[in-house]
Amino acid sequence: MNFALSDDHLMLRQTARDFLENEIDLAPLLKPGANVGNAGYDETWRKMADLGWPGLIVPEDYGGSGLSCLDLTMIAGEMGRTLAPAPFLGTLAGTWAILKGGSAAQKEKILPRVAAEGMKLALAVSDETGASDGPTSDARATATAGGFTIRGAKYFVVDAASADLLIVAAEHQGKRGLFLVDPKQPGVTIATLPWRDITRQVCEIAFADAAAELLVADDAAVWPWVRDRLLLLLAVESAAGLQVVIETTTAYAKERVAFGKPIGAYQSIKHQLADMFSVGECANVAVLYAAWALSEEAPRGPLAAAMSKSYACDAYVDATHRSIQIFGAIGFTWEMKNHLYFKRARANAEMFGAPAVQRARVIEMLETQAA
Amino acid sequence: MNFALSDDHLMLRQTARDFLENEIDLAPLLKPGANVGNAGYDETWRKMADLGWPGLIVPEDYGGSGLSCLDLTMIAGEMGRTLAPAPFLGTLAGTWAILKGGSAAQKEKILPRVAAEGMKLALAVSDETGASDGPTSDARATATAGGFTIRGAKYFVVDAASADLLIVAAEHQGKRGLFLVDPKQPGVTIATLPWRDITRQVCEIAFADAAAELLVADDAAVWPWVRDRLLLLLAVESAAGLQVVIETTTAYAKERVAFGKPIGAYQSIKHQLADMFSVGECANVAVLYAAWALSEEAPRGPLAAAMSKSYACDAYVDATHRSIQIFGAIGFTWEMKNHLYFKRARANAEMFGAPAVQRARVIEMLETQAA
Amino acid sequence: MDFDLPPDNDPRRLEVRAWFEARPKPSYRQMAEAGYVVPHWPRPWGLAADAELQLIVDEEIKRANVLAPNLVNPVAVNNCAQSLLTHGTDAQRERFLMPALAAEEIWCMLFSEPSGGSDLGALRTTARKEGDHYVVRGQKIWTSLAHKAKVGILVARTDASMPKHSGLSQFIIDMDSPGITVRPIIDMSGEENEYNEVFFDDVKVPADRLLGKEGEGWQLSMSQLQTERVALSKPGAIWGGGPSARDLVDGLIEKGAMKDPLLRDEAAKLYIEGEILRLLAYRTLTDRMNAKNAGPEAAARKAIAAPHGQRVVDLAKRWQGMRGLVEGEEGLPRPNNGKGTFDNWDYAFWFNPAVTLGVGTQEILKNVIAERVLGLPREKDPTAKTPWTEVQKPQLKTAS
Amino acid sequence: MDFDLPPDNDPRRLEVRAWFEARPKPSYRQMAEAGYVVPHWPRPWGLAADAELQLIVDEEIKRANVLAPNLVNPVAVNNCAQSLLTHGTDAQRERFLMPALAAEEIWCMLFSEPSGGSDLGALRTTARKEGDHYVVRGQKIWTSLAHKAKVGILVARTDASMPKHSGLSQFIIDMDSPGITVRPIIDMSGEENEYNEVFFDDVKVPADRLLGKEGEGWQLSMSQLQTERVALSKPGAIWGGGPSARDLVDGLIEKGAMKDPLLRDEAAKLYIEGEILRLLAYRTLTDRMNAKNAGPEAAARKAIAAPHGQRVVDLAKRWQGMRGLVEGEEGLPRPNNGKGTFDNWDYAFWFNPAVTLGVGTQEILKNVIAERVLGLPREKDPTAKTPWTEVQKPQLKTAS
Repeated sequence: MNFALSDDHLMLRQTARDFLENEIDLAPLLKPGANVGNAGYDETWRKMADLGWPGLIVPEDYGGSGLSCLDLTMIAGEMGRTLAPAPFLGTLAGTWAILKGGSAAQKEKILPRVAAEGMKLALAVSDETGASDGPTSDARATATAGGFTIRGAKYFVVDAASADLLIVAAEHQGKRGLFLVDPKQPGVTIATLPWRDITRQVCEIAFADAAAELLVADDAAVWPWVRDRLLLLLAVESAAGLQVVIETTTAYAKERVAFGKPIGAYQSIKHQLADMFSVGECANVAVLYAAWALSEEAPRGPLAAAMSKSYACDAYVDATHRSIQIFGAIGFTWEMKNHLYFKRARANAEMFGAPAVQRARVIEMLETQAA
Repeated sequence: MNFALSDDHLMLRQTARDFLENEIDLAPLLKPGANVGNAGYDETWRKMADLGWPGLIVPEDYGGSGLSCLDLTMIAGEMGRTLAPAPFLGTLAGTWAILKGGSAAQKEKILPRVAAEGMKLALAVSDETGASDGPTSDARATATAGGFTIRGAKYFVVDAASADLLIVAAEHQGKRGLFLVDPKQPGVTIATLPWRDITRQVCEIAFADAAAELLVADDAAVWPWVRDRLLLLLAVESAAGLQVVIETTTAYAKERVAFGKPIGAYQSIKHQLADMFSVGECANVAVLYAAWALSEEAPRGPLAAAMSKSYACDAYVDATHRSIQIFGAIGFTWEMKNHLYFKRARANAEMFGAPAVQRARVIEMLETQAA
Repeated sequence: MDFDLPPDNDPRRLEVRAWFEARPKPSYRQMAEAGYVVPHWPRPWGLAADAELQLIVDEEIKRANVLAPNLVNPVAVNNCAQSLLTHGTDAQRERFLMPALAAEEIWCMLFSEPSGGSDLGALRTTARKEGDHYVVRGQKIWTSLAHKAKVGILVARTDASMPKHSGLSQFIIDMDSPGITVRPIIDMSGEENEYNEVFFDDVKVPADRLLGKEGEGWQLSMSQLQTERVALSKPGAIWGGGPSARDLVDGLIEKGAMKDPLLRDEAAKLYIEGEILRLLAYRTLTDRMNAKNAGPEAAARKAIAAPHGQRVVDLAKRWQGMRGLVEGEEGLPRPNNGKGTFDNWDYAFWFNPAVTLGVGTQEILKNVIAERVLGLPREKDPTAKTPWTEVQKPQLKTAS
Repeated sequence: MDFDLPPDNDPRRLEVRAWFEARPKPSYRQMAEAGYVVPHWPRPWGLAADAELQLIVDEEIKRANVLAPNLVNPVAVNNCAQSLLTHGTDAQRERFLMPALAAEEIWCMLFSEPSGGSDLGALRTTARKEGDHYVVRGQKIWTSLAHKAKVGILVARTDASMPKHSGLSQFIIDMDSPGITVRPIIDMSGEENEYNEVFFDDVKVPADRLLGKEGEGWQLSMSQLQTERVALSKPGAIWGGGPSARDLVDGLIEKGAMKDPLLRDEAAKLYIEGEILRLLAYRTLTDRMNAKNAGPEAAARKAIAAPHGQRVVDLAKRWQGMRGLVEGEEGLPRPNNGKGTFDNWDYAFWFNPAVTLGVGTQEILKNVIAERVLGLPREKDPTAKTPWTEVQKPQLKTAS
């Protein structure tokens, strides 16, 4: 046993950190009226493509790096630290769906393009309520001569507007299937939502008999596997963002003076930061364990993923709020980064099942084990 | 409108405080192995009888003082401050049941004896799970020539062992009725429980065809009215005990020195005490409003009672725990009073519906209003 | 003790109601002259009203569907005008009071600074006496209404050789004076709200605009921050305004959301706390009525109200799930028919972190309770007694 | 990274297992001589074991169903014996180590005082040198095992003219020396637990029982309080022992209590936190294995473990409702087959307030994290540099 990160992992993380701290500039988002359109989504993606990041989890046979969940965590964490705006989550989600659900031919057709050309994907699973676990869906697929057409809508789809290919969950014959849909066809209308977390592109999609190709007829065996990885990804982002919040808030508390002392000399601030730090350590280890468990396809993987999502997101939401409090009025202004982290935290918490939802799942899984 | 206590109320409270601070000595309970048997239950009751306290809420027509819930609060609060061990709660509960449910003849028979002779009552409503709202019950009544007999058991009955007369909830013809039972008959066996709150006598009663007299055949119109008053009583005790905890803990924090300063000079202790104080103010006003609303039989009375029970008990439980923390190791020993307040707080919280149960009731009542 | 409010047939209430019924759309000038803007003031400005009459006037103004004067010109009515009454010169009262009460001249408070915040005594804006006027130089921040205000009440340092609190003075400023620049602040909600930065670039202020005496600036400012006009402040989430726990519960019931037991329990906790906050406000009011100073429950109410409000809007937002992240998605029906700035669940949520910021943060509030109410040892400001010039030597930022 | 524990077929594990299989009921003397009591010590006492081997030994001792030596003689094995190894004289090592490791002589730690508590440096027990011995006078409290102990490690003040931390020294005491009185403390659970008050009435201690040098008492005590034998501490509610969140969830599922969504959510939170505490313990272990000092996560674990445990037993108790107030009503099945002192839900609950008391309260732990890990300004002890005789002048109580 060894719980320390290997040198390879540390190096992977350092490389990602050097790149992102260099490339990611959130300044344009801190100008009045800024939105995700100003986030430099595409440019950043191009640069990531030069590093081969689109293919991180694409198996080497398809020209990717074939990274495990644990390896990926090293890079995803840095994405979370910098709030890097790019179609990273969407492409990962799509890749996982194809890896788990796609035919050999489909993998052959798509994955090399993801790895080599930085083809962008998006996974459309959520319905109007934000529920993503199916089996119901706001979209229906109908078989046609050439394949399928999809009618209906999907909601809260991350990275849809920038995607080159959509993977869409739609009902067909009482089951929820996954379908490949070309977004660049008349039957597909994509609207980017005025999402509060302006470092992320979140969209609504309307399908008017859009042509589609079947990926898998029943996603019951595919979606849970993909969802576990998405939960991990959000947990990783959150735990890493939390670290930045702790670091910046601690630094601020040391230099900022009130009533003749640095505010960090007041016990109430000290203890708040100590709490944030302790919870941060917990989030880190929860995330690493989940990443390891999913990498190993360990039986506890899904449990660990749900636990890490619940814990890390709650901790992130709490810390980003406290951070604004400790910064004081200035931390409440648009021109500071505090609110970007606050909004990312709030959004991550809700995606693919809020912390309380994950906790209910945790007990369900334990009950099943016990039974 | 005037939210201040009248001079009469203030005087009533002061009289009670002078008496109880004088009479109540918990020292015997702070000796190793002490239990409620050492609490001086009966002696204290005799002294209270000299002051006419047994008849506080007995109408003047029956020789009592006819106090309102608000008046009673002045005295009940002082009972809570001093944890005064005496059959006070049981006798009040029984009196309320008879007032609301008894016939003129029964009132005539019993209430004057309560007021004049300090006759002790106990109300047996809870079943084995501690549920007290019925309609089901662990005891059944059967009609006989002379009246009724009761078979079964009641649980968590406050002041039963010292009672001269029991009011017992028992099922009869599908309804829960209330019956008068003489505890001094062979068919009644009363066991005092090893209750953690040793300032209170809590018992289990077994009935083997005990002779009983019907008070009311269906307590659906009686018990809720009585329960609201019991909830208030527990809230009053708790809010008042909370005050003592705040006072003693604050005093201790001023004199106790650590690392060269009084511990009360450390912000973490200051803020904990400030929180306790603020919550204490909230508990006080919640209790006073509920007392007023029940006195006025105002429509919001039952809501106010549930709110005050939920809030005051949660606050009491939290503060008594913190108090032990702030006192440090010494506050954890049997010879200090801290644990008596802690245990009273835990017990009050559970009686007649825990805080979470009361909160669920609060929303139900609001839903009914809204509907 | 009696928790009932003055009844409908209360004669004083009937008189006020009659006045408003006679004037369907009264001007604030009319209301000011009738004494309904500051009823607790002496005549001619007010009615020398006791707290109950003040309450009646509040309720009748609401009933007449007139926006309360203290919402139109809050700084004047709630905070600063009283200082002119007590410390102003006849000329100052003559010139400024009635236009302020009639809401013909909006006021703003020029207190907080980027380097200052809760440590107001550390402010850096200076006012240099030059013959018959002062020259003001510096920057203020979080000045609400500065963009609308004709008059500003400024606190600035007139004597840096004195300790931090002793060298301050107050001035009545024409906001259109040359050298004043007002810049709105965009907060994290993305809205251009009523807060501003105000820059003073050698602004000339006539000496007769000094309020009170030189060196009285600290005391004046503190009293203005304290001044709480007696009012049945409804415990709205944002500084008493905006949605309340009652609105939350009504809304969630209406939406059928209470089936979720977790949400149900959280909502109940908030409802109970909200009702208690109302009662504490009544208590404070009663104390005033009985001519006592607001009791400790007033401090307790402040300490609890802010985080309470934050939890109210947080629960409403979490109930929305993903949908709540979409800008403009309010989820629950607007409270108070959307009258006030914060009567919008979505805006109230994204604004809520501000509630525990600014002058009197939670930490300071708790210190006040611990020290002044419970009598625990006081936190010392090592710079309190030092001449400001000395304190300034090591250039340090100061906290907001 | 690898979260798997050393496998069953690990050669080192097999060797240890063989030893225990050859000796079904080993004496602690046998185990001590085999090096299994303090495997991380150098030979002859230990095996100079790395953390993994320590872990293996722990697990195999458990598997052999032998009560762990560090539970039989905790003070010696976990805290103090190591100081004899490093600072003791040959004679002291010769006389005391083996009997301690063999659990033939139980040890106790004579540190806390009624006036002392977390501020150990403020202790008042004095040891006065008189020729070839010291005379000890004073009182200790919260001494676990004092009633069973043959040997006590005492810290006392040998030089009051020095500042509080500098005038202290340690001694190895015969607990049966004339003048020592041990009185058990009854805690709020009503149980006569393992804590005692110990009174020293001019107790003679031979000079050769001084541990280390005069004035080294503070450093020795600190290191003894820190010493944490590497162990997979299971996150039991009471200092790692007693019921864990896993036991809570297993029990509640078994009882069919999880239908209540509020309880379900609370239980889930505790379960998650409990699992995280296990992982943090692994992390610390790994750091030791990689010959690093325990990282910051060790401090974090401590800060979180104590309140976590209190919430675990609190939820179990609340779930019982009224029944939980009856003495002896455990509600949930006993964890660890009721082996340990705290493997009883009812006792664990009524004992739980102690978990955040005593040396290293939560406040101090948070200060440590804030100051040593995050580098925030340090809290100053105004009396730290003053000669103790001066500090004592105003007779003040000191906090526990």
